[in-house]
Parts: sequence; structure tokens; C-alpha cells
Amino acid sequence: MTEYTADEMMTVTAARALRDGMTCFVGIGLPSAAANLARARHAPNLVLIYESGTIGAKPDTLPLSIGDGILALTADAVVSVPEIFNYWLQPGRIDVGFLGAAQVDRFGNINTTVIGPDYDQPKVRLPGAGGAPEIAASCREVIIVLRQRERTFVDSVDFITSVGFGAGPGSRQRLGLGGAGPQKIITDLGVLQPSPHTAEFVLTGVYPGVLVSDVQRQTGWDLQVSAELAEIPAPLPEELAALRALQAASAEGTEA
Amino acid sequence: MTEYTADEMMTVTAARALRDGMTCFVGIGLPSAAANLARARHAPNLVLIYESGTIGAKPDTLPLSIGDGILALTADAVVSVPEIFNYWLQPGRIDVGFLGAAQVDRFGNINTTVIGPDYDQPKVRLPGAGGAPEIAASCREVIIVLRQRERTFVDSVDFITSVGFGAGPGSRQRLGLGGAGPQKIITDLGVLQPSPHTAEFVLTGVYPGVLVSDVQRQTGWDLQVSAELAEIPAPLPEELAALRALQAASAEGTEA
Amino acid sequence: MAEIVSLAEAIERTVNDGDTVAMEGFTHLIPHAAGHEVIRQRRRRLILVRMTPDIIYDQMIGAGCASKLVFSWGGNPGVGSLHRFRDAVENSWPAPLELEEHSHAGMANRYVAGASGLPFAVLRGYRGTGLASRGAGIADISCPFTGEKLTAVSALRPDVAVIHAQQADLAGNVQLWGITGVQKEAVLAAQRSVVTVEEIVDTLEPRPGGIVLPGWAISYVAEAKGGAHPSYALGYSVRDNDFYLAWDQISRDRATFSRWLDEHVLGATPSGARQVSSARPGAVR
Amino acid sequence: MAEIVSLAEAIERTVNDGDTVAMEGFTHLIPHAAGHEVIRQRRRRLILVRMTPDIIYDQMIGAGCASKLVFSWGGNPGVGSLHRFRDAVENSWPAPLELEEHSHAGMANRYVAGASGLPFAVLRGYRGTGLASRGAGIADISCPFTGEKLTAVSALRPDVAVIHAQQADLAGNVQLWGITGVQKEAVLAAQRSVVTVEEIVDTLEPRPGGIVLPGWAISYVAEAKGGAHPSYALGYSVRDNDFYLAWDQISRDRATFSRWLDEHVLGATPSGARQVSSARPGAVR
Repeated sequence: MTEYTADEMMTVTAARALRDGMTCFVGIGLPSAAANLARARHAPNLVLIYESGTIGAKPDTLPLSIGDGILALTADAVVSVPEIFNYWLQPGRIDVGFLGAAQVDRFGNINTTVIGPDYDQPKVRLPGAGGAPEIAASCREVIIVLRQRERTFVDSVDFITSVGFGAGPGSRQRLGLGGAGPQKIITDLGVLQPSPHTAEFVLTGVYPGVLVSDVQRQTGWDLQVSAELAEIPAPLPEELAALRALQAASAEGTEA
Repeated sequence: MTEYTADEMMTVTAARALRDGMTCFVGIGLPSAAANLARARHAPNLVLIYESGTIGAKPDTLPLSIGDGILALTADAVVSVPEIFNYWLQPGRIDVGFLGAAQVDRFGNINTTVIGPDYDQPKVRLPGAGGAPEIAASCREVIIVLRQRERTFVDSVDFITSVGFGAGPGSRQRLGLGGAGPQKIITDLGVLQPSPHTAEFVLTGVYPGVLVSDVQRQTGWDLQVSAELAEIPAPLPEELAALRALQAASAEGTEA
Repeated sequence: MAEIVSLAEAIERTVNDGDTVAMEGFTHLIPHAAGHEVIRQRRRRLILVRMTPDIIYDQMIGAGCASKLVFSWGGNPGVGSLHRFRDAVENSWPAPLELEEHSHAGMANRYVAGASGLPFAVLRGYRGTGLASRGAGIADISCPFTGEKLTAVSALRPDVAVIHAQQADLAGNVQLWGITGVQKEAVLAAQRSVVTVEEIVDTLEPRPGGIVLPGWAISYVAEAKGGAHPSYALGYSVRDNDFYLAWDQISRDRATFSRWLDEHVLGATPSGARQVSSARPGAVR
Repeated sequence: MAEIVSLAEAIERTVNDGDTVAMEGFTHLIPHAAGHEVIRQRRRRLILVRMTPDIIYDQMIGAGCASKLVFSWGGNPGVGSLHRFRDAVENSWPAPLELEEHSHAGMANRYVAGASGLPFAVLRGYRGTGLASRGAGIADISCPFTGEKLTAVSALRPDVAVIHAQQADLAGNVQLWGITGVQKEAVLAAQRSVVTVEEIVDTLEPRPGGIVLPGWAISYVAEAKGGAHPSYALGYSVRDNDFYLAWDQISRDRATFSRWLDEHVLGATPSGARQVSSARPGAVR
């Protein structure tokens, strides 16, 4: 069996979550790698949308910023930043949005603003919201991707930058948020999904060799385990080969 | 002296009202002829803006619609219809707007909607508002152009499609209208301008051979005459030649 | 993903009696062939939406397709009145026509709101006009920061939007260029959409001034060469100004209009291309 | 009509201490040369506005130009933190930095409102977030037609907007293409504007995807070849990804940053072109 890294496992798992023909709002880093891996393999008609305004970008290397020239040059359409948010994201046209996080809580609320209880005296000042609040509100569904650690999977986030399920069931409806909210948190240990009853994220899948107790130890709330807990298959050699080819191509692109 | 028609006199007078470098929101017909005449003669840098979204159009023939291909092909920029109204007209970027009318009243309010007292049972159903209400509201100043007849120059319009000075002094401020309002009504008999005190249009200029009493007879209100009433000079041969050349070129354009 | 079908099929699958239908194109790229197909399919009680209901809606109103018109300027551009529109409003022929009347800026912003998934848009407009006091879909709104009074207009969300464009590719991506008006907003505001095109090409080549609507945001694409006539498609055809002039005569009385309709629309094949040439004024009288 | 002047003159004539300054460019076409000129002219107490205050604002903040930042995402794209921004927020070095924090959608709509001459814009956004409860310029608003609760954001109306574009012509008309971001809105929202360009050409040739800002809507145009570096100008340069990586090291401590600033900005000539090559990471350490 081929060796692979935890990040590769995460990326492959995220790629598998995308179906052909979907429209996908992509950020840079792991989400972009996952989306492009899906496009290279099982979802050739996946439509990649970047907040820079590129719709239907078809990069053959992994872009290093959301505004790389390759995105504009390969897109079906390039629109302004106001348009991408107002005409394309806001009305709920986009099937799935990928979000990262510095902290995520049991209801899938995301913090990318400040670490520490006092906004004005932050322990760590993070980059802030970017496109995330409206991606979280308006994409038909959201997939959150981040490494699972006790300090990032917290009972309650220090600051709600982007709303998952708010305070629990019914919150999204009360707030008038159009999309279904986060349907998966894909980590380096496994996959969490929201309980339909409590809206709390529970463990539904683990990677080969990962113990449930490992995942629970890295979670800041009392992580429940689904009755249908699955072991997620390791990356196929073809998946790994495709991902590594993409990454090699983009490393080359940088040198050039 | 060269013979000329009343429409030619009107067009030349309207053209003279435009200064070089101005930005001008143009409708089809006489305003377009006037603006292009000005551009051909004393105002080569006049910026013509049509509501079809063409900014800086430089037609060498008179377009027959506000969306002729020649406008798009010669424009500095072509923008969407929402953009022309929102980004360009609404903020007050445009110096002067030309408006026609079916009826105009003593305060320069314009009707292009219905003739008759009952909107639902109109004597004549007119085309309606088009871009006029916002041109009237937001251009830095407005020039109204129409033939002067008793039935069109009325004491009070049947329907206010576009606001001039509303009910008189202070109305525009109370309504929050950004532009200065109509500064001239150019007719086939002469020119009317608003009194700074009453906001009522008074006769400030007559064409050669036109008597003040002729103009008053064709006005549905008790038309006052400015103390500085001027005789407006007849079209210069060069003005007529330029106007006729434009019109000949556009007639040819239609044949082709 | 847009399905590429015939024009007749596209209209059959999208336009039902009673639907709210927006056919857009600002002077340029007016979807006349599609309008004729709606007439041929004898759709009734349509709520027709269009900033400039010119000849195309004059024909549809005269043919009895419409019960209501939502619009901002109803004239024959550069020529004069729309006689069928006036006859409907002034004399209820062939049927009464309810009006919902706006300004261009208001209509454009109503489409923008629809395309943006918002229930309303805000503009500086209408204040002091008769439109404001009459208008459905017009209301005062105050700025929550400055207190300033502005105007809100309600979103347009047509059941169907129909536009004409120069090109589509095999995946149904559409490109239009030249004066692009409010067509993108109309398509994005609507539940369903039909785009007729001058031609279907293998691959769209990006054009200066071109806008591209991705195929996944469109319901149906149909080829209709010359489908904008007497309007034009930049790069493919020129505006038939003579037809606009001739229309004034054709449409002036009911009998002449009805004969024209029988001969050039109802009796024509459902192809945008062919009926265009026979509809030229030379053939009319 | 835009006046064509040197970059130093353009900044001198437009940017005053205490001004609200928006320098825009979304990854592409970031006006770095203009930012360096503001640093060289030692402007102070600026309210800096920008959706993505990346390296350019990290430099300006570290150089002490800013007292407040209005923004939606403050990171080094694809790399990590902005250390000068964090040092200002976390430790008030070199000066305290007040924050006015929004989302991208909110900032984009604030520019749209500014460009449209409206005091606010409406969007679906912020609801349930910490931004809404903190945010200056964020308020609830109800739809006057449906009663639905939405969010209003106040307009941005900077004193000065600065952007970088590929080309201007001799009349000061500007064309940019590729990813065009929010630059048109920023220029139209501002009282005054500066556009730096890769080159001044006799006539602009319309490009696919190009947008043109007419010269009469711009205050000053200045040539600054390479003026986007380490960002890029499509068709002229590529993004210097290595510099973004190197910046993480350069900016991490105050002394290294200050040396870099002295050498590559304060000690450089006021030409966008020359300082670009010397600022390449190879030359840095």
C-alpha cells in the first residue's frame, strides 16, 4: 500500500465529497487542491468558482492565490467582485462552498477573526472574514476543512465569523440563512457530520488506523459517535498519483 | 441669408447650449442631432452618453435608435443598463441631460405618460417614463426640447412623469433631487428659462422673426417675459452645413 | 446545464399560460423569433415584462397573449406610438391590458434585485413623480445610517426570461457583445430561461465587450439565425430601420395588423431564420 | 479629464494626512508602487480601506502611515499572517490601529453604494455573526414589500482611490483586464482618484474581459511600469509568489522590516519600475 500524509488523506476525502456537475466555491490551499483533484478524476464538469470573480476556472496547476492569472485565463467568465457575491453566491446558485477555520464549534460555527475573549485585545489577530460569512450563509451546503486539534475544535468559538448552525436547531431559519449550512467537517482524522436532531457535529467516519478515542481527545467538546461510524478508505493509488501530479505541476509553475 | 427650418433653429440652439468637455446624456431625435452637431463644431470633446450603456460614443452619422451598433462600436466604454443608471447617472456625474416631453408645465415638470385626467382611461396613452425621471433628478442640469404649442405648454401637466421644479421653489430640495433641474426649454419659437425667484419658466430669447405675442399665444400659462429678452441669432451657414451633413450621412447610413 | 433544443421546444417547455415572461434586449438583440414562437403557441394571459416593449410586445399584445404589461417605455423607437399597445390600453382590444409602470432605472434595479436574490433594490428615483403615487412595487425607504429618504423597488422574478445572443457553445455557454443591456440580470432573475442564438459554435472565443453566461445558469439554448430581426445582432446583422418605420403602418389598424400576423407569424414555420426575410417591409404591402 | 503626471505628483496632489484612502486590486493589479510613494511622502493618520490588506498595507501600516484599517481579510494570501498588521493590532506598533471589519460581500457592496451615489447597500449577510454586533456601518433593514429582515451596509466614499491598470491612452482613459475586482467601484466611489498604469499608449485597443474607465472619471494617471509587483498585471508580468513567501520572513520582526523599508522603499527613487527589481527576494537577504 502506498504511503500518504494526513493532508493527502484530507484532500482526497474532500475531493470525494464533490459530485460531477456541481458548482463549487473554492478557497486557496486544501479546498482548491481537493476541487481540482475531483475535476481531474471523477468530476470533470465540476464548476470552480473563486471569489476573485472567475467562474468555471480550469487551472491545470494549483493556483497559489485566488486571483492567479491561470484562473482568469481558463475561466468561462470573469466577473467583478461585487457581481460574484451579489449575482452568483447570494441567490443560492452555488452548490457547495469550502471553508477553512481557525476554530470551529460543536454547531459548525467558524471563527477566523480573533483568538481570545476580547476582540480589542486579541491573543491572536487572525485575517478576518473574507468571503466566508456569505459562503456559509448562501451556498446550498458547506464543507469545512481543517486539522482536528483540541484548541481548534472548541465548545464555543471566541468570535462567530461565519454561522454554521448558530445556537442549534432552527437558528439558520430564524436568521434567514438560505443554504443548508455545514454538512461535513473533514479533518486529518476523519469526518464529522451534523446530527439531524441536535445540529451538533458527530463523528461519522475515521481514517484507516485512527481510533475514535484519538478523535475525541482532539475535540474540545464531548464528541458523539454515529451509530453508523464508517472507516473511510485510504487514498487509492490513482487518487494519490493525480493529487501529486497536480502539486508537482504547480510547484513547477512557481519556478517558471 | 440661408433658409432654415424651425427644427434646424431649435437644433442649432440646443447645440449651442453645450460646452466642450461636458458630459451629456442624450436621447434619440433632436437631442442626438444637437449633441452631435456640437461635437462636430465647437465641442469636439463633448462626451455623449446614451442610456443603452454607451459612454463616449462618437457616431459619424445620427443614430436612429439609442442602441445602434455605431454607438457601441465608437464608444470609449459600453456598460450594462443597470450600470449606466446606477454608477453614471445617479451619482450626478453627468453635466447635462436632454429631455423631450408631450406636455411641460410652468415649473418645467414633464409628462410623457398619459394625456387626460384619468390614468386608467387615458385620452392618449404615451410611451411612458423611460430614463427621463432619473435624468431629470440626477443630471447636473436638464435642457428640455420640444415644439411650443398651447396644448403642450400647459399650466399643469396631466401626469408628472419627470420632476422639474415640482410645485415651485424648494420642491427639488424637499424631494432630495440631486441636480439643478431644467435650466432651459428650447422650442421652435425661442428659449425659456426658470426665474430664480419663482422657478417659473419665463421667455428669455426669441428667434429671428418671432414675436413675443406669438410665443405667448402658444403657451398655456401667462408667460412672463424676461427684462433681458434676447434675439437669438439665426443659424450660421457653417452650423447649417454641419447639421445637414450629419443628417445626410445618417440618411445614407439607413439606405446601406 | 443548458439543454440545446429547437426554439419551438424551448418555448413549449418554459412558457405556460399565465406565466410572467421577460423578453429582454435593449434595442440590440431583441428576441423577436422567440416572441413569434410564443404567439404561434397561442399562449394567453401572460404577464409581459420588458423595459422597452417595442415592436415585439406590440405584436404579442395585438395577438392576444398578454393580460398585463410591466414596463418603463412603450414606444416604437425613433418612430412614434405602439398602436397595438395603445389600442389595448385605450380600447381593450383584443383584451384589456393592465399596466405596471416604472422608470428605466427602476426596472433595471428590479432585475438587479431579482438576479441578486434580494426582495428589493434601492435607488434615487421616482420622488415627486406620478409613478411613485401609482406604482405597484415602489415604496419609500430610509437610510438606517443617514436617515435620508430613498426609493425601494420590488424585485422582478419572472417565471421565464428569454433573450437573444450571438453565440452559444456546445455546452450551452452563451456569449453576447455590443450593447448588452439588462439581459444577464433578466436571465439570473428568472426561474427558467431561454437563450436564442445566431449560431452554435464549438468553442466561444472571448470578445471585447463580451459577457458570458455559463450554461449551468441557463435552462434552454436554441439556434435562431436572424432571430433578432428587425432588431440586430452586432457582428451578424444590422438594424432594419425600415421595418420599424413600416411597422407604424402595419400596426395602425386592426385588420392590417391581423393580416400581417396571419401571414408572417401564425402561418410561418417555427424557424426564426425564414420568417425574417419574409417579414421585410417590401413583402408587406 | 484625467491629468497625466508622475507618480510622485499624483500622490502629492491627492493624498493628505488624515485622508481615507482606498487602494484596491484583488490579488491582481495591486498598486504597490503607489503605496510605496505614499510611504516615501510620509503620510500619516490615514484611514486605509481595502478588502484584502495584504503585503501593500502591511508595509504601509508598518511604516506608520495608518491610524485605522477598514477591511475584510487581512492575511498574506496562501502564506499566512500579516506580521506588521498583527503587531499594530496586538501591540500598537508603530502606532495603534483601529479596525472597522467587514466581510468581502459587505465591503464590495459598500463600494457599490459609494459608486452609485447611495448612502447604503442591502445584502443577505452578517446575520448571526459577531461582525454584525460589532460593526460600524452594519444595520438591520426590512424589506418594505415582504417584511423580510436583511442587512444594510453604509457606503464607502474614500477621499482617494488608487488602482493599478495595464494601460491608459493619452486622454487618460484607462483599460484593465483579467481579474478586475472592485477597482471600478473604488474609483467611482472616491472623491479623487489615481490610476497607475504599466504603459501609456496612443489608443486603447478593446480587449476581451477589459473594462474601460473614461478619463473624465479619473483625477490623475501616472505611468508605473511594474507598479503592481509582487502582484501582477495580466499580459505584462506574473505574480512573484516567492516574494510573498519571502515577505513572511522580512516582516516577522521589526528590525528586519525597518531595514527592508529603508533600503527598498524610503531609499528608492520614486519610480515604480526601478524599485521593483531591487525588491526581489534574491536581493533581500
